[in-house]
Amino acid sequence: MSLLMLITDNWYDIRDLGNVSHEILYQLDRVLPYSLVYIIAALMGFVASFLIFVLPSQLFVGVLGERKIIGRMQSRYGPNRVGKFGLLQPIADAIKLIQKEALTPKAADKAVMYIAPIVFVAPAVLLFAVVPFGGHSVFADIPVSIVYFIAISGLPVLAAFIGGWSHANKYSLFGSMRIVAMTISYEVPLVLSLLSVVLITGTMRLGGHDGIDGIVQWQRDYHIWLIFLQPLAFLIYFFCVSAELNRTPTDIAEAESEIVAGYLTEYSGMKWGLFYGMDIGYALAAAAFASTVFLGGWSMFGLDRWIPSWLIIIAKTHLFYFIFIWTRGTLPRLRIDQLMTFAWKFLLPLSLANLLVIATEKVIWNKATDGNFDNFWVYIFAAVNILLSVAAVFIWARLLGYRPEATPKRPRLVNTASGYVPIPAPSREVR
Amino acid sequence: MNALKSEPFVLNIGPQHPSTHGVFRVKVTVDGERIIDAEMVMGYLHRSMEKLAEERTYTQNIPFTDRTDYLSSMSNNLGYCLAVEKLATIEVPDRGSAIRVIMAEFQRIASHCMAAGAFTNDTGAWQTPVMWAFREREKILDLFEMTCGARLTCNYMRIGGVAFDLPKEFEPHARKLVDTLPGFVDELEGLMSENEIFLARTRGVAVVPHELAANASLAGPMLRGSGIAWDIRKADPYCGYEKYDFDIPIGYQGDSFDRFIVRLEEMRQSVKIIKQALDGLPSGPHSTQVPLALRPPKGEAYARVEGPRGELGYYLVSDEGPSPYRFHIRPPSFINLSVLKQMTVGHSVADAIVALGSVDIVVGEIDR
Amino acid sequence: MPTRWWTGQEMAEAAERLVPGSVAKSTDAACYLHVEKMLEAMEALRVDPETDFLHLTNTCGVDFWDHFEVVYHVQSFDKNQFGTLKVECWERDDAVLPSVTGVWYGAWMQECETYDLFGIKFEGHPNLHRILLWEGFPGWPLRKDFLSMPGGLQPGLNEFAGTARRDAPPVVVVE
Amino acid sequence: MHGAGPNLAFWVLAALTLVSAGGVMVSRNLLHAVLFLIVSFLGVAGFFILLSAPFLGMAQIIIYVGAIAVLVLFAILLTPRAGRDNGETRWAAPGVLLSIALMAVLLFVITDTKWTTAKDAPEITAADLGQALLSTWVLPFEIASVLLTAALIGSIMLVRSPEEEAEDALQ
Amino acid sequence: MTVGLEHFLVVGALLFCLGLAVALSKRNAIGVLMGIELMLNAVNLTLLSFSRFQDTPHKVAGQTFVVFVITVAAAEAAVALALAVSVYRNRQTVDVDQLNLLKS
Repeated sequence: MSLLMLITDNWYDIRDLGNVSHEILYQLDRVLPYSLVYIIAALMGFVASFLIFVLPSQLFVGVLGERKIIGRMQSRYGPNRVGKFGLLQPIADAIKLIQKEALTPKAADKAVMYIAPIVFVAPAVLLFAVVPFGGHSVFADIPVSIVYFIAISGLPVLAAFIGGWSHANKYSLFGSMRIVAMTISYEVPLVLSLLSVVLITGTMRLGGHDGIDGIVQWQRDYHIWLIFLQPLAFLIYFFCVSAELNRTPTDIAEAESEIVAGYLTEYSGMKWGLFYGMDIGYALAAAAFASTVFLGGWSMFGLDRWIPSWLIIIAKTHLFYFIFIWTRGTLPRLRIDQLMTFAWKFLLPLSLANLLVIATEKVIWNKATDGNFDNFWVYIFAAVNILLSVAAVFIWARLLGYRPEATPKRPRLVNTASGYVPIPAPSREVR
Repeated sequence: MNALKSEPFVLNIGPQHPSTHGVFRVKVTVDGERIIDAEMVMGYLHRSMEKLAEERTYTQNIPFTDRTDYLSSMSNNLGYCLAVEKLATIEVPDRGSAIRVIMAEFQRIASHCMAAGAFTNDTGAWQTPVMWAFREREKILDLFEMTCGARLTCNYMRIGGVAFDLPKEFEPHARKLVDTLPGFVDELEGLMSENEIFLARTRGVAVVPHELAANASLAGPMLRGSGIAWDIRKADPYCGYEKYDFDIPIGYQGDSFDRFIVRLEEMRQSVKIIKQALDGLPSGPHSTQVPLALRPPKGEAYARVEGPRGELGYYLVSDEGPSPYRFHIRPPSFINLSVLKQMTVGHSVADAIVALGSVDIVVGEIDR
Repeated sequence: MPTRWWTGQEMAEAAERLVPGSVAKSTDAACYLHVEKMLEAMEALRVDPETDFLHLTNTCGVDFWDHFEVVYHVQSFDKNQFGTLKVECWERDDAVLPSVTGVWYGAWMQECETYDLFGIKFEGHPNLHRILLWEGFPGWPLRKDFLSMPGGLQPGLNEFAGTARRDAPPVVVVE
Repeated sequence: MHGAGPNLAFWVLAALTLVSAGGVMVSRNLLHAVLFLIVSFLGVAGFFILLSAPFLGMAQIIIYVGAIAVLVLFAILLTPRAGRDNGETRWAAPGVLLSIALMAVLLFVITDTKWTTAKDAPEITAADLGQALLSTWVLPFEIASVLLTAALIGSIMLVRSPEEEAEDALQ
Repeated sequence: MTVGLEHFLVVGALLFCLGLAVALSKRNAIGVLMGIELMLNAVNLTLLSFSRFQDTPHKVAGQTFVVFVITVAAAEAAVALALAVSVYRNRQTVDVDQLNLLKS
């Protein structure tokens, strides 16, 4: 224990990378003008988050890992030729994409077509600014980081839209229309589900540490992850985010089997590569955000005293990303009207109900503990919410007409060739 | 999306499109996402086989039949050979018939693997079911390669029997495969038929009522999906199918999901038939001797088999020449396509893809 | 119970019973219908409970140099029986037959194909067009005199392609 | 405003906002005009953050860029071809002259007035804003929500197609 | 030069005038709407700069006002765009010069 005290919060304490960067900036501030340190800090944060998180995750989990895992799911090997275990495959891909001729259709709106990938990339990088990798290692610790995240993650849809519109291809136009309609629809339950999180924690800051309010800090204080306290909000967030990210089962905007590649149809070379890479970037950002909000972020029930916090959040992010890969590898795609129905008739009422329940609980908590919040009530709420979520999902699905037993999943069998065999009327006597 | 009206415009699905399974094109006129008209354009792969066949002898025509429906060459061989045998009244030895049954049923499983996999791919299940199906199909193609040296265009059947007897490794391998295949069907069923999204995408989509199915000359899983119990193997047995015990799976309302489950069940039934055929495989010659320059008597013959896509018929007219006077194929997937417009109009583009996938087209057969 | 394959005489008997005067002749293989009464007879054969030929399996043309035959293979599911109908067309340059799409909808793709390859026009067909070949293809490939038809139809791909390029249809850009 | 960072940010944002607003004016293609408009919105959002109102800056991005601009794009796509040019009306010249006159007046007023400015920015958090909205300004807040509901229903009614109205009438 | 209130006010005024020019000169109804949005943004900017630089008894009044303006702008945009779409559907044009339905 004394050994731990020795390194706590000193610059060589690698459990929280914020310590070393604080130290560097502190030393720089003594010799350099403030504005220069300002810029250096920005660059440092960028480089650090890029080197530690974005680059390895994107290349080796996003590009290679996804292909490997999906390959295994599809009973094949996945890339294994370039380097040991195919480890150099992402780099080979990048080289190939850069060398490739970037075709531009004649009828395309060239300026817009060239701008779109850039507009697509910028927000993906910006999103990582507010993800806390530790108590002190947040690149931009702004007090409204949840709102920031929602705002910035709404931008790529514009890029996809103008990118798809710009090449005067009908498939792309279809993709563009679909992605806009879908994003507008799914933004609503997404924000509502995050609102319930904000309501219960009472802060819009993602990180926080001892002394500073934040969602991660709240989860540390009450020793519970928000996924247990608000399972419904988590589910809604997951569905919405996978819709906004264009992951299967909701990848209707680039539905390969229907509209070829949607808004990406005419993109080639590195312009396509930027879209592809940044799609993974967005998925990682969403996974990091989700693990911060719902899975306790860099905290791990006290284990974060021993394990470096950035390793915890990276592990959680990759776990979450694996779910994205898994759904992509197994699920078919929904149709657009089904998606819209799902958003407006299923997710939206449920998120409103969830908000209501959380608000009620907050009031009860306030009254019962007289402002001195304690753990006891949180665990009660968690139990109640889990039960309520399950009940709400099943009851609401039933009300909307979901009847799994009504669908025969095996054909009828007859032994002689005859004409039409009428469907027997359903007999109700069995009940 | 249907509420947002926009100008109707023409969308070309194909000829180069991931979901047309070849060079096939559907010109759909859409209003928003809704299809208001659909027109098929085909013929990109037309080779005029029927004309070519009039210049070649009866035996030389067998390789042509491989290349019509390249996913079920064994069934095509079989149908053509049956037609010639009917025209020239040639008897096939029992062993030859049994081998033909085994091969045709294996071919049906392979073809349905492809059909079911590609169909799930059309609904958006990204490659996983199709890869699983390909894995099983590969094993069957290995058996074909073991028997006749070719995997896709087998050219194995001959007039009067089959080209070669089965190699002695065939039977153990086939039995091993037959034991594992039902497990694969269960696996695919668990992955897809139990999947709510898949059900939502395919239930009630591309419905063909049974009246239309009968009137529009549909055949095979399309017909059976609509609830019509019709299978040539039962109705008009050839190659001794009357000896085998199997059932005809039929669907309920004729939507694309029904066609999918009918195909899955047919794979199980085929496995059943293969087991029986392997158990009762008679010994004896595998083929009768037929003169190379066969000159059947003047007349005509129409013979049909239950191919994977439906009734596969061969209509031959002979003028006592060494080559058929008229050689006509009844291509099941070509005729099954005639209801495509009824299946797609009024639905969305995504449903049109599902409808096209549920027909299970093979462009080589459509265009011939 | 295997399918009962009706001989031409049986078919002729049934057709004559249902629509008197519709049968031109009958052979062992098939029953030949009069062109004028063929639709009526086919409709009667389709709906009559005895015959019940509600499934048109196959349609194709055959060229016999001096005349065409169009073959209709029909079958019944409930009765499990199969019959062959034929119609002769003695006109070569302007071969016209009534379309049976009104009786069996399934004929429409096959009639398109027969038109495409034989040049037999089917009157009353909703959308008769060259389904496999392109519009403007010279000649009708499955006719026996195809190789001697005008249009330079010597074997070889160049001739075909060249002919097509000379009279390529105007390209309409659909918005 | 102290330090080089905020000053630099101000000039960059001013240039961005005004240039892209000019782009809205001059571009002939309506879609390009919308893209310029989006950049202008983003610049204004940057100004909000610069003026110590980060919450409003984010709200600006969400509402203007994420919702209004996308709506405009969608509306443009729904009014095909003919509705996509961004030409001037015949009242363009008087309109521009009027704006220039107004600009002159405003600039005169701004430069001529002696503004009393506070040194420090007031610390306003999102919580403060929420408190104010639900206590002091609760009546306008409710009216705004009613207005939003009315706008929602009104726009749904406006864009309904005749067929849908006929369907509803049948029920 | 330190940036002060005047600078923000000048930017707001310029933005407002540009928006006004767009709103007055564009033929397309959607173009007019874009001009109005620009003007509203300029107003918001001015309000916020006053709120930031002026001492007022109500600290949050300026920001609250901005919230309301944004709300109204969103509602207005939705209704206006719905109008544009519906006008296009009925009249096949969104040219404000040709929309003279009320002219007797």
